[in-house]
Amino acid sequence: MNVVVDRVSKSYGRGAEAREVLTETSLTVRSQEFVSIVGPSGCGKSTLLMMMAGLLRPTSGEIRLGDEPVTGPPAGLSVVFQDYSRSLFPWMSVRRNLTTALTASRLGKEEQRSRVEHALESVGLAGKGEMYPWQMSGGMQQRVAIARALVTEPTVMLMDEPFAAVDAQTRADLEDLVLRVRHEYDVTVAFVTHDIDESVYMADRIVVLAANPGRIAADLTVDLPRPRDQVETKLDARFAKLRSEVFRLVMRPDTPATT
Amino acid sequence: MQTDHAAVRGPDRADWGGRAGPVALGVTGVVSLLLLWQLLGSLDVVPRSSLPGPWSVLRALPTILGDQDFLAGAADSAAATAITVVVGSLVAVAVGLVASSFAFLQRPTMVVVNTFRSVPATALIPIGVLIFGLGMEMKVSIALYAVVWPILINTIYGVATTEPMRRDVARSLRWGWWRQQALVTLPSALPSILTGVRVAVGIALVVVISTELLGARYGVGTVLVQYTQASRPEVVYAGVLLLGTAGALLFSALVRAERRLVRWVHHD
Amino acid sequence: MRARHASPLRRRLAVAGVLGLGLSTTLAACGSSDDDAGADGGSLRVTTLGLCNEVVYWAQEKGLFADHGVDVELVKSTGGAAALTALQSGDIDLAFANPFSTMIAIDQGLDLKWIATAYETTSVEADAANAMVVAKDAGITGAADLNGKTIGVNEVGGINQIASSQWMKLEGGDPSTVKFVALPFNELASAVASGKVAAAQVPAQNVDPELGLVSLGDPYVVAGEGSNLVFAGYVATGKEAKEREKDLKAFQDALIETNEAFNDPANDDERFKLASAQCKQDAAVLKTLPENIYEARVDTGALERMGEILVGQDRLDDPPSPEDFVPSYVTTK
Amino acid sequence: MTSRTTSRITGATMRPNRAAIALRRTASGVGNLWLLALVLVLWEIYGRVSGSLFVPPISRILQNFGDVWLGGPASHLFLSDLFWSEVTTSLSRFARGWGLAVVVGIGCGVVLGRSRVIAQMYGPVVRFFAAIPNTVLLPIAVQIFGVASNMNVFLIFLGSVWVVMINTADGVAGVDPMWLRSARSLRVPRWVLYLRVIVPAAAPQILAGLRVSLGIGLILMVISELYATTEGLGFQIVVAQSSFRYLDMWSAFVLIGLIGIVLNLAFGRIETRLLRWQRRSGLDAL
Repeated sequence: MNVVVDRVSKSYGRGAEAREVLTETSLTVRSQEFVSIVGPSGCGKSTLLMMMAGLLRPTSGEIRLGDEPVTGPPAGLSVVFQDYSRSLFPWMSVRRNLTTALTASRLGKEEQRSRVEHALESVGLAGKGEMYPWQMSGGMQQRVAIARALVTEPTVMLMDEPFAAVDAQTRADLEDLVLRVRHEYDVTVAFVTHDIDESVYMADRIVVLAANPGRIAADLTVDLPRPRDQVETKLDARFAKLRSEVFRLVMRPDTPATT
Repeated sequence: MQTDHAAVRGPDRADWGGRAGPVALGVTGVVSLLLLWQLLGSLDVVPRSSLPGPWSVLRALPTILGDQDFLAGAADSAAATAITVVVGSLVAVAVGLVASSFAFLQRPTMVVVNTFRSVPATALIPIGVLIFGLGMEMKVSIALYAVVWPILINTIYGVATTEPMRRDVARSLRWGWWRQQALVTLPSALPSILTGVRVAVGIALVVVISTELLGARYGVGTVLVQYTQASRPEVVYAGVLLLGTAGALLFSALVRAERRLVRWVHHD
Repeated sequence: MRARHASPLRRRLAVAGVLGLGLSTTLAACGSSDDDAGADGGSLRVTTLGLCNEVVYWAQEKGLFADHGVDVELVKSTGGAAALTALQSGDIDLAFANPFSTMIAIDQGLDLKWIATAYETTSVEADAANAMVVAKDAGITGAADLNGKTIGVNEVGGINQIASSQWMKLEGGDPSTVKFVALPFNELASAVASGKVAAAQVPAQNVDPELGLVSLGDPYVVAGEGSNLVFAGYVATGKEAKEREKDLKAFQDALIETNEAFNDPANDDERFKLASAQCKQDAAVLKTLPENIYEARVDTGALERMGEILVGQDRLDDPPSPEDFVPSYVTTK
Repeated sequence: MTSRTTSRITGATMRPNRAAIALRRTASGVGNLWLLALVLVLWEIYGRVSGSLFVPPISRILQNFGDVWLGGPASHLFLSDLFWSEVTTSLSRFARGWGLAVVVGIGCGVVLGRSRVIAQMYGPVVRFFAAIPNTVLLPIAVQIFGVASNMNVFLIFLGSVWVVMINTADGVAGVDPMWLRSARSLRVPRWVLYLRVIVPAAAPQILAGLRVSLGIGLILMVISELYATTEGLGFQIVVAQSSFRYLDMWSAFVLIGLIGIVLNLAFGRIETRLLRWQRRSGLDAL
């Protein structure tokens, strides 16, 4: 299912104090696609994602999931937040965290159980359902967050700088994990990150935002082959070229392309 | 996103009551309660002799406000409360800092605290009268007994939750005990201590008035007992009304002062 | 703890130290300014209950204490038991209390002396100042009907409960089957009227026919068995009674003189006006209220009989003999 | 701080011998009693030296405590008949009053914490009631409930409900909005949002309020029995006072203290269990 962002603006505050974070932005994330959204801090990339999730209202414009306008968190769409310690519910076991995500779906007990087991297995946490988030490392907790997003079998998954808080090693593991489950669950992904390597490595397409006010600076297609590999892909010349192009767009959007 | 968080998160704690806010809403709340009170009277749930209607109580306000005994008593009760809170805070914070900065004292102190705080202060009034008589000393000592525990617990709690890294910084700077207490431990524990003090002010007020109802020589409570004995409940409730209002205002003032004092906490 | 006061304070500090973990340090700060007047001379601190008809107000107002050479300071207290307890702290010198509680306290080892009487109860039903009230339509006509019921009094184990028990016993009821419950004075009558309690011992003016209440009689008249009983008076510790003989004697003499004035109807207007200011009650209302007998001289015979009542109710093994707890210099009847 | 690491290890990897843990706990528990013992010894010395009738040495109080409250048959757990009649009466009043306060306090507190409008309407009223000494409401309570247990239950309820309400409202208003956002994105039904997210997230502060209210409830359990009742612990204290039996009075205090300790311990256990997700350092013992 496509996610359509149609001339969306967002500002905070009112009257003279109003501050525009995002201006007249349009973007379509096509079904099954993996789109990275990058940009300098303050460019409104997280705001854009939260609006796509139905958690923030655009000041003007419209967001649609398929043909339906998004007015609140829509069914078939799930979000992985940046800060797992504040998005997972620490008072619930891992299993409880996942079943809570299913309360809206009205599934039978048995169906719920098998969905939870499947999701846990997909993120490599089979058998860890009785643990509590606080008993786990950061990487494991973010896996739980991903499993919780997958358990509803969404068509669209939005990820908001999901790996910002984990170490480099874990980060690489999680990146590959996301690429794998994306296929397993046939899910469309919009992925906000401030890490340029990551945006290139993961995506089919990169949307670069510029700041003050936030707007789309460029929309690049990633023509790297799949499946991707942390070592091989990053050695590819096209990776290096894309990487420096994105870097230039993010850091110095006003200088012309070198090649 | 960051700014968005701040906007949602910033003002929360205690905000539900702290701000004077739209006064109209507050007035609506109070009025709706007065109506309920009136209704309670009209339905004869409680006889007038025990709970007079709101109007007769409001009419009795000038009587009690014009009563020199009441005003003097109020001053006396307020003084007792103030002394209790100040002295209690100083003692409890000092004891709390010492008790929690030496590992061998920490748990034993909590055992003592938990043992003694379980005995309700107001039950000790007769003992207080035995030892201290009917004056200010008795009121203050009983109220102190009630007030010390919450402040002490909050101090120990606050010290225990001090970020260990800050203490390491102090240690690496080779600060002495006093300096470490003054510059690291106390500021870290301050929010928790202030919460304890706020709770203590409420407890002190209630306990002081209880000692007056059950024995003491002067004070608001003593005057209320006299009006009770004279079978003038509307005056008694006018007094209660004033007490509750004073308490509520005090609470709001404390919340505001507290927020100002520990403003830095939110920027942690 | 730098206070270097007289010994009572130091004793208090020690206690406080035990009670509350260094609470003691604080007492130096809130320390006593008013309590060391102590044994030799100084003003005599006397408790009052803030009742309308307390004679001490008149004596103070008219300067009768000063005339007799004693300086009296009136101190409010909220109950007789609290006053007796406060005596022990040295915070007051004379407690306004009732003889039953005093005798029980003496039995428990407190050293107390009866210095002067304030009121006696009457032996004539027509003059009754107290009443045992019941609801008119409750079908209770005598003490026996109250067996197994709940009776309201102002204080558990206080003088009114003891008198009520005695009344029941003498009127053919069985007080051991009764539950006594304490309620504030002003709530007692309405508690009977609304059926919360079956009966209550109240001041006679509370027998309000509009509430549907009737009196079964004055328990004190019955308990006195033809004589007056002592209702309330002034109590000092044994130590004070010995050391301040002159002041205490003067105090009683001043009360005796006051009672002469009180018993003279010519003074009524003035006395009710004064009382009204003291107890926050209307003077016009006060005039209509039945009163106890004003008597400052001590009726040792009555005290003896009251001791016997306590023994009869198993509250004492041996009644204290009046010679022991009424000092020899006190004027008796 | 140590307990944090142990619980983490036990939870995640290994389960050490339970008996050994229990033994170590008991040992450290006894080790923590020395300060209390010191205080009691000082009391004993004071009581003996002063020879005061009013502050008897602790040994005499304990002896009297044994006489009055213990000494029953084994089938009664060695507790006296008086204990069973008075303490069960008082505790059942406490349980009903406090239980009601917990339910109503949390319920209303959640509403106050979630709705700004209601908070502004009734916040001041709540604080007004929290500031009134409950003893002055006794006459009303007697008029409504009569001379019966319900009167005590009502006073205990009224005394403890406000703290619960204020703390709950505070806690609910301060719930990390990320959790709420997270729950919203999961499209959880309203009851799940309240029961499984908001209340547990506010639990630390709610429980702090419950702990304070537990103390207040105990105080009111005693105070409400000083008047208008014919049984219960408070009533026993009044009887002891009016007949100047100071030893009885002190041993009643000891009993109330013990009840307080037991209730606080039990509450502490429940609290640690409910809050084990919240990693606090070194606070388990508090």
